[in-house]
Amino acid sequence: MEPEVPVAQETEKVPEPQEVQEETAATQPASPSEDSYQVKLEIFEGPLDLLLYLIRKKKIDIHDIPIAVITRDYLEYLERKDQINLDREAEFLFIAALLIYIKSQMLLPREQEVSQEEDPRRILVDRLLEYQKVKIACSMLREKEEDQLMRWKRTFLPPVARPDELDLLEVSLFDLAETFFLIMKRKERENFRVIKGKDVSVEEKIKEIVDYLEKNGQMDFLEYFSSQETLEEALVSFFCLLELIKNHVVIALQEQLFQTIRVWLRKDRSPHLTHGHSHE
Amino acid sequence: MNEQLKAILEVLIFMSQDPLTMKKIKEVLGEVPEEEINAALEALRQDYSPADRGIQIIQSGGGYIFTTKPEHDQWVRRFLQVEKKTKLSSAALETLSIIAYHQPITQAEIAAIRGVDSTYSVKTLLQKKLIKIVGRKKAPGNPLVYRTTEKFLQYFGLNSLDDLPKEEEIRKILEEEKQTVS
Amino acid sequence: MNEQLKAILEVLIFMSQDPLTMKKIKEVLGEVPEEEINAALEALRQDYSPADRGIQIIQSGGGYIFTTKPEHDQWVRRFLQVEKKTKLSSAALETLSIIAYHQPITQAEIAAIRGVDSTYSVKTLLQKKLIKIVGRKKAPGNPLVYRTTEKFLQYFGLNSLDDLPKEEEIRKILEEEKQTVS
Repeated sequence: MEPEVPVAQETEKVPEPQEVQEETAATQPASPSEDSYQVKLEIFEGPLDLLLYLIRKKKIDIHDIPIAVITRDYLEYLERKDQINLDREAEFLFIAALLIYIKSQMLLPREQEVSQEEDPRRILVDRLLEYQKVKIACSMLREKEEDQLMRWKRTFLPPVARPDELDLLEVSLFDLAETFFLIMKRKERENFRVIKGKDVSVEEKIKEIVDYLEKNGQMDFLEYFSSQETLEEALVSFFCLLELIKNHVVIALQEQLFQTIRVWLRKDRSPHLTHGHSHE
Repeated sequence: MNEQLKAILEVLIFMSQDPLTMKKIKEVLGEVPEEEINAALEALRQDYSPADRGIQIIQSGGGYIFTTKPEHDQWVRRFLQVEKKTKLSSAALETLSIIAYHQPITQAEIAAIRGVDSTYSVKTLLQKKLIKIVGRKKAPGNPLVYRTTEKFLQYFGLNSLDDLPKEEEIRKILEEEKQTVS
Repeated sequence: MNEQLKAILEVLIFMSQDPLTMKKIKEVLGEVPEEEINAALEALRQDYSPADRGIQIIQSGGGYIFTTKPEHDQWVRRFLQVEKKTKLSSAALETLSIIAYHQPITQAEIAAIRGVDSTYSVKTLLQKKLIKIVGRKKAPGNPLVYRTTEKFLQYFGLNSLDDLPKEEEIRKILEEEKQTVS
């Protein structure tokens, strides 16, 4: 094996075979054109794939591999490869070594007929049979994949009921403010001591709300509001919601006063508004 | 047939971004006998079966979902102005099918079957969420163990792992190939 | 009636996030007479009009769109609630991973790592019982300290926290790309 034989710009196509196959497989006649390996190594998914390809090409039964012929083909193929990356293709070399080992075992004179169990090819044949099953499963899965790739699903949440009805329910800023102050009163009663949390910026909060909406589609604002750690943060989040509504980034709907406020991103929002906002 | 039930199921499948499972149906509907639900689902699927329908309900990943039909792929792509969806590389598909049939499985076991190191394919599949790490094997080195995901089933339109091509089917194909060889 | 046309229109309305306008239809279909399109649209709308259907095609905002019917509104709401409960948002996942690898940890420490306030995610994770409060830290303000639960381990198929994928393992999987690309 010559590692790293740099052939200028020839990596894409394996060159035509320079030497003519002197002996075609004893078992099966193969046309010379079929024997030219116009395939690059990369298309094989590994040494077993290559081996399977060689065996099929010779139209041999896997259980009865003519080891000498296959070993020669295999090595020849590796030699044609312009560059062998030893790290990456150690597996190819390992199978090469295995083939040579099996060949030598089979050449050894035996006292008795080799029984099935002792056939040195056995280990390789078992692996090939298993691998062959994988290849067939692959082709069956590929068909299913092709069918599924041409089917389209919806990745967005479809509209609920009539959109024009929903429009009538759009929350006014007044509704929002009123709700908010009622909640604040409630929260004030609950919060005996107001812990001063970290400073929350409006920008951060807006980003958090928009991120949340982008991920979850919609938000139950009252739930979000009451999950805020401090009153200050809750205030900021409410202010942010107002800003987002004002800038037409989100739409907020409330069916009745004191009921939950549902918030969605507007489809027609201008993108720059979703990332913080700018005070002039 | 319970017409009201059928209409509601249609709504739920329509609203669902992932296949709608029986579990979710029951969570939403509460006390409705499963046979009744199944009958309504079947009637609903029939509604979408005629050739003049563009969408249909398929069973995939353990649930029901609306999809377009394969023959309209080009219209959808023209409408959305997108390219054909890309297939998995054959290395990734090979790795995935080995995991599907042999799960739970480690990287070393995958490599032993494929005959090549499969780390890159495993990475691709993890990122596409077609497989997941589910723990470790009690073996030297405690290697990570992989399984296919729900998304794997959806990707191939399989309802469960039982829908994978069976060993006998595979053997049958092998036999056929053998005959053409000899 | 052109059946093929009707099927394609159904597909386009189905895939459309906004009401599908005649302009858009023509853009996609090319040379098809408007009367034919209108006839097909009308036939399609008829298909969805019976009372046992849950969804319908309405004309809104100058185009056609699928919506649920108002009478099923409560089912839709119930479904959305169920959906919300089952999905772990990526913010929650981020928070969970930080807790898993850094436990025991406080909210302030989580926020410091994520760069955003994580109160909401922590709340979600507590509700899902994937994390628990295990006490308070001896630090100013005596903040609460969080840990993952038994349920967390079960959910991810782990025997113990030692089984979490190690940094080197993940790095190995992620780095593989560089080698194979070369």
